[in-house]
Amino acid sequence: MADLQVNIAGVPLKNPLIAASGTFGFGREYSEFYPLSTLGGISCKGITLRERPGNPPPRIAETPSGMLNAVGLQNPGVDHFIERDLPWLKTQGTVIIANIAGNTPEDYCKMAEKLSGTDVDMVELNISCPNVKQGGVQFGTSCAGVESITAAVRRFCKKPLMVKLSPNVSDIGEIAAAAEAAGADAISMINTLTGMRIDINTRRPVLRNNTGGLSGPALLPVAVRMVWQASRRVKIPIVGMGGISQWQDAVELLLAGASALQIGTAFFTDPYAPVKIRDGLQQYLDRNGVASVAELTGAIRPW
Amino acid sequence: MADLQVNIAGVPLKNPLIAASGTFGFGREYSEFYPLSTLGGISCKGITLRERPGNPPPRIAETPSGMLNAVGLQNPGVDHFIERDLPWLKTQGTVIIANIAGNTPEDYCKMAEKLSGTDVDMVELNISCPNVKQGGVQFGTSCAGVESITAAVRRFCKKPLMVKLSPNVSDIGEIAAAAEAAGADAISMINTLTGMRIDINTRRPVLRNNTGGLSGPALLPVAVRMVWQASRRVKIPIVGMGGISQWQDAVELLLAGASALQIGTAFFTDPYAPVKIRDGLQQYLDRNGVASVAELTGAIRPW
Amino acid sequence: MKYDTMLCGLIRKNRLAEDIFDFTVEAGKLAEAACPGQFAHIYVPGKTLRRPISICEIDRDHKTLRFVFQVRGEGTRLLSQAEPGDRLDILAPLGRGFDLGGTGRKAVFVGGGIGVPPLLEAAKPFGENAAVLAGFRSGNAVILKEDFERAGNRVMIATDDGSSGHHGLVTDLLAGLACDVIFACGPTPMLKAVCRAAKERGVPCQVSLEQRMACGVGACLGCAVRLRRETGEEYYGHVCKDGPVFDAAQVVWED
Amino acid sequence: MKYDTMLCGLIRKNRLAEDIFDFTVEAGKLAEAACPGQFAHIYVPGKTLRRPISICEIDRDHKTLRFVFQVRGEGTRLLSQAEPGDRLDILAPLGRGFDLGGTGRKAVFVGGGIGVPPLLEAAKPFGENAAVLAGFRSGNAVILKEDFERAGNRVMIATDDGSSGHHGLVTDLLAGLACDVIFACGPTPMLKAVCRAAKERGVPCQVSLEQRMACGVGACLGCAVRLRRETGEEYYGHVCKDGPVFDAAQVVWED
Ligand SMILES: Cc1cc2nc3c(=O)[nH]c(=O)nc-3n(C[C@H](O)[C@H](O)[C@H](O)COP(=O)(O)OP(=O)(O)OC[C@H]3O[C@@H](n4cnc5c(N)ncnc54)[C@H](O)[C@@H]3O)c2cc1C
Ligand SMILES: Cc1cc2nc3c(=O)[nH]c(=O)nc-3n(C[C@H](O)[C@H](O)[C@H](O)COP(=O)(O)OP(=O)(O)OC[C@H]3O[C@@H](n4cnc5c(N)ncnc54)[C@H](O)[C@@H]3O)c2cc1C
Ligand SMILES: Cc1cc2nc3c(=O)[nH]c(=O)nc-3n(C[C@H](O)[C@H](O)[C@H](O)COP(=O)(O)O)c2cc1C
Ligand SMILES: Cc1cc2nc3c(=O)[nH]c(=O)nc-3n(C[C@H](O)[C@H](O)[C@H](O)COP(=O)(O)O)c2cc1C
Ligand code: FES
Ligand code: FES
Repeated sequence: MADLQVNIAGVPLKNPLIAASGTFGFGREYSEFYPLSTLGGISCKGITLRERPGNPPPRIAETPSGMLNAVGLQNPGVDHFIERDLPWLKTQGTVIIANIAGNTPEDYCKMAEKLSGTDVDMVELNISCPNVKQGGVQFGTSCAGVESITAAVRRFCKKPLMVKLSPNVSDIGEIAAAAEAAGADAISMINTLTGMRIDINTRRPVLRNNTGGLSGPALLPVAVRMVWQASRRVKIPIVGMGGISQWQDAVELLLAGASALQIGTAFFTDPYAPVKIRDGLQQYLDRNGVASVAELTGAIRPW
Repeated sequence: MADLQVNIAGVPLKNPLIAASGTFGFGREYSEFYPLSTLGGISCKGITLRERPGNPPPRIAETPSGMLNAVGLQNPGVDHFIERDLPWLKTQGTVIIANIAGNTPEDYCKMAEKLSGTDVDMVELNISCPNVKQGGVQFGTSCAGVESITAAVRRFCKKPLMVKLSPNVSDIGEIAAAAEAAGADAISMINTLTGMRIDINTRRPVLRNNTGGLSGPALLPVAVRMVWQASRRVKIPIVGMGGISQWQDAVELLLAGASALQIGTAFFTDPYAPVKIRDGLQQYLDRNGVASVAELTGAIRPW
Repeated sequence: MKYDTMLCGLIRKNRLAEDIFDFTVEAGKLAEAACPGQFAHIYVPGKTLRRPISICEIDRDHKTLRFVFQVRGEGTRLLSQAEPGDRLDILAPLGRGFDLGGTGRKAVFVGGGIGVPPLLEAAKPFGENAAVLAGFRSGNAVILKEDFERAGNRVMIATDDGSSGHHGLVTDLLAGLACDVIFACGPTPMLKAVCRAAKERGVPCQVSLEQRMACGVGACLGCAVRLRRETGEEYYGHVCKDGPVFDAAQVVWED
Repeated sequence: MKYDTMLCGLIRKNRLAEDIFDFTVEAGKLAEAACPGQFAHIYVPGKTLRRPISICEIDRDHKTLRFVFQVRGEGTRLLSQAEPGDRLDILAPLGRGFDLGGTGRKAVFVGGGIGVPPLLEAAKPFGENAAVLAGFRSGNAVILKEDFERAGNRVMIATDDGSSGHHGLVTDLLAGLACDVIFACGPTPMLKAVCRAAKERGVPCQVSLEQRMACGVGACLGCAVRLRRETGEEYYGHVCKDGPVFDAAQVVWED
């Protein structure tokens, strides 16, 4: 049997499949389906320094082979996470990643500092959330922004630091390089692409936030392209995501350069998606005589 | 019966449905299905100063609710277009738009000059083709690039000038404003978003060009969002496109701010798509007592 | 088991009205676990998001669930094309259903259009203690009348065009109807009116709400609904986990 | 009419091998216009791109077309689920088929696997003047043998595993076979070998090629194939419009 273990910035994962931030809450709901130890890791719902109510509804819209969300980072705040969610999560036998978002660099730094004192396994810097007015994506769409926020947080973060990139940029390679230069231990990509739907009867945007983030299969070709472009610019590991819904998609992102993967929207279509993807991946490796999933990383043969 | 006529930069179109550049060749193939006068206009296959062989195959890949192409601007060159294609096209009873692409600003200017001496109805500046090595998209992803190329061509172009924007940018509103400031008479958007697929058996990118442009329904929410963002920044008309496959999609893009539409990938799914979309639009207007399709433009009621 | 997915065989399919379909599926343990007012999240091939549909009836003996749904868009249209023998991928039972309390109380069930089916399983145990007020566009849109009657409920119909029952709003029928508790499901304006009436009379009222959903289980925080705590503080709860049935006093009506 | 779309009723469906399906559809004017070697572009619900499938047989009397296809991916898998009575959205007839020339000549048809079906309609008029060399993985993958024989063609089978006919390459069967013209369809290595053989013998050879397609009619320039003009100059032609059948001498084999 091929080895599914991977290592991201010193953190060993039993398999490369991580639940994507915001699609898996803090794990409790999906633990009804299977032990969370089935997963390589969990990236928790994006947390902020203080509790956030989130955006007014509707927050969800469907699109061809995808969906939009504008949840707006509804979350109970970092302290609540550390006290109430993390202890339970840490008993689940999987790697726990804290996904943090802030309005200001100071917010990010304070959270990183607080989390450094916990037994969270990794910190994921969400500088790419398109659904909040302040902060979020504004840091993520310029090299200078990415570099400064990453460098700032780096100083406070004693945990492996993963920077999550936005796809709403012209040159993702450049952005990835900026994150690496500023001290990121890993990159995760891609967050959602900003989109919009309009109800043609009411002439209102379907989402109360007007725009939202596109995720799901529609995004896959963009994710594959961006992971490939980024992987040619950085040496740090890339955690790939965006539209993975079947094991074949997972293989594509690995070949493009990802060392591990996050699964998001696929949970909504099928709560068992990561289990099926893990099994499919295992069989693919075995069938092709690949000893370890890590061998797929970047094994694309570009023309 | 509601009025389907629209006017783009002084050019009257009998209906807002234009065939998108590159998906309709120079019209001959689709004229087997219905008279080309069925369409409001035709944006011809992108032409360059000199003949181009295009990229090696494969040039096409499928993606969830979309496709990638990397045709690479195969075309017979502007002179051939003017001598062999345009005369026939001009007898078809529809508006003819020349879509031009260049390696250098000089190329663009020369073509604009040549076309100014013909009876083409409009020039569409393709500064956003992601599938060619030189030129193309590089002009389209920065404000400075868009502004300089638009201003340069403007001086040589005696025809209404439409600038076609790339979605591979962080802030489309800013790019649209740059095109307007530099003298564009209209904007068309969006071109394809760069994507990639990998054959997991050969580990080769499906496209020989490695990456290609994503089009089709998957793109619709991005197009709606971008048209909306651009329409809030410019006064010149916007020709919207990206993923329109049914009349409802057309209504969304009009509400978002488009004055006319282009249909591309939908031809491949159904050659009769524009006829069905036109009829659906007509019925929607009549059913809702809207006197003219122009009333839909920008009639979104954002939250 | 709280909830799970299952491939459920479609065993009966009926068309109750022009655009309203009635499905009964073999649901095994999902049927055993289900309570009135809960819902199912149904996979539609080709769609990224499942479609939430309330459980209309639960047959614990035969381990079946019944769903009655209206074709509103592409997803429900595709769903309506399923045929007996096909298998539906169903995630259920989800959410918090009706808190029925003592069925010796006089209960009024108010349903509007496709809001009527979610009330059936809840009304049944009340037998003749339940008055079911059901509003529809017109007489040919009336559904489930006999089903409620078979359970002993007293059914009163209202239609917008007067072609069946009372000519007017279903909430008109509330006037002068004594009751200890109200259960309601239907369009927002109707629910608002019902809540107002309940408040005036000082009777408890439970309403079943709708919101666009992604996960259906409480993980994505997509299906937000504005709620009020007893302290008066407002916050966003979630239809799929905290509801779909809410105490009317909790709900902050947004527009 | 050159080509058009039509909703074609599926009237016969057979499974010829594990993963090979045989569809006959009512195609009206499309069948009347079709020539051997042309193809159809078939819409698959839910897919953005149609799937190109060669016309295997044309029945002008009954106005039907026959397609034989292999399940290779998601699109052909979905297509294989169509049942008699369903209607397929077909765009046809497309491209340039075989230029048969005089059917009194000795013709050899060389097909590999799913490259065999496109040869049937072309081989029929040659009757006993046609030798059909058909290669397959193994005996249980052999298809259409009787169909060619019914037309009077002489059929020789080769299989990779020797479980039927010649144990080896189908092109081995060319050795010592006199002929005036060769028609071939199959995997690229086979086509290359056939072209080489044809060139050595100085006989004309036509090959049917595949390429990923979008429009299918010549508008999008997606299905490029490298060709050589008589002047030696190379350029990209298009499988859907200039082909799918090309004169072997024109084709520049890329890898
Ligand atoms: C808890 C709950 C119970 C429901 N019970 C029933 C029922 O028993 N019978 C019934 O006919 N309908 C019921 N609905 C409404 C039903 O979910 C929608 O009509 C259906 O999702 C529409 O899908 P569509 O693809 O046809 O429409 P589309 O408009 O194409 O759907 C697009 C997206 O919007 C969502 N959506 C659209 N309308 C609604 C809505 N009213 N509520 C929630 N999501 C929506 C869809 O789920 C999908 O994600 C219920 C909704 C909820 C939340
Ligand atoms: C002119 C022509 C005639 C053909 N005739 C036949 C036939 O008679 N019988 C038969 O079984 N097959 C035939 N093919 C091949 C057939 O088109 C592909 O097997 C089919 O498109 C695969 O689709 P899929 O969705 O199953 O595979 P996927 O791999 O999921 O398809 C993904 C995309 O790639 C395209 N694609 C994949 N493989 C091919 C291929 N070999 N050729 C062209 N496009 C491809 C698909 O059309 C689709 O756009 C023909 C191809 C061409 C070009
Ligand atoms: C409902 C929803 C909520 C999300 N919330 C967050 C979040 O809080 N933090 C974050 O970094 N990404 C968030 N994301 C983005 C996902 O983590 C992921 O990057 C994106 O959905 C693409 O992956 P997918 O196509 O597999 O869903 C959210 C996505 C969805 C659909
Ligand atoms: C095969 C193909 C070729 C294209 N060629 C061109 C081109 O030459 N010039 C151009 O401006 N856009 C070109 N485009 C982009 C389309 O004009 C259009 O912007 C894009 O496809 C989005 O619209 P759609 O989703 O309706 O196809 C091409 C698109 C496709 C699919
Ligand atoms: S739908 Fe995900 S929380 Fe309710
Ligand atoms: S598929 Fe469009 S040119 Fe051949």
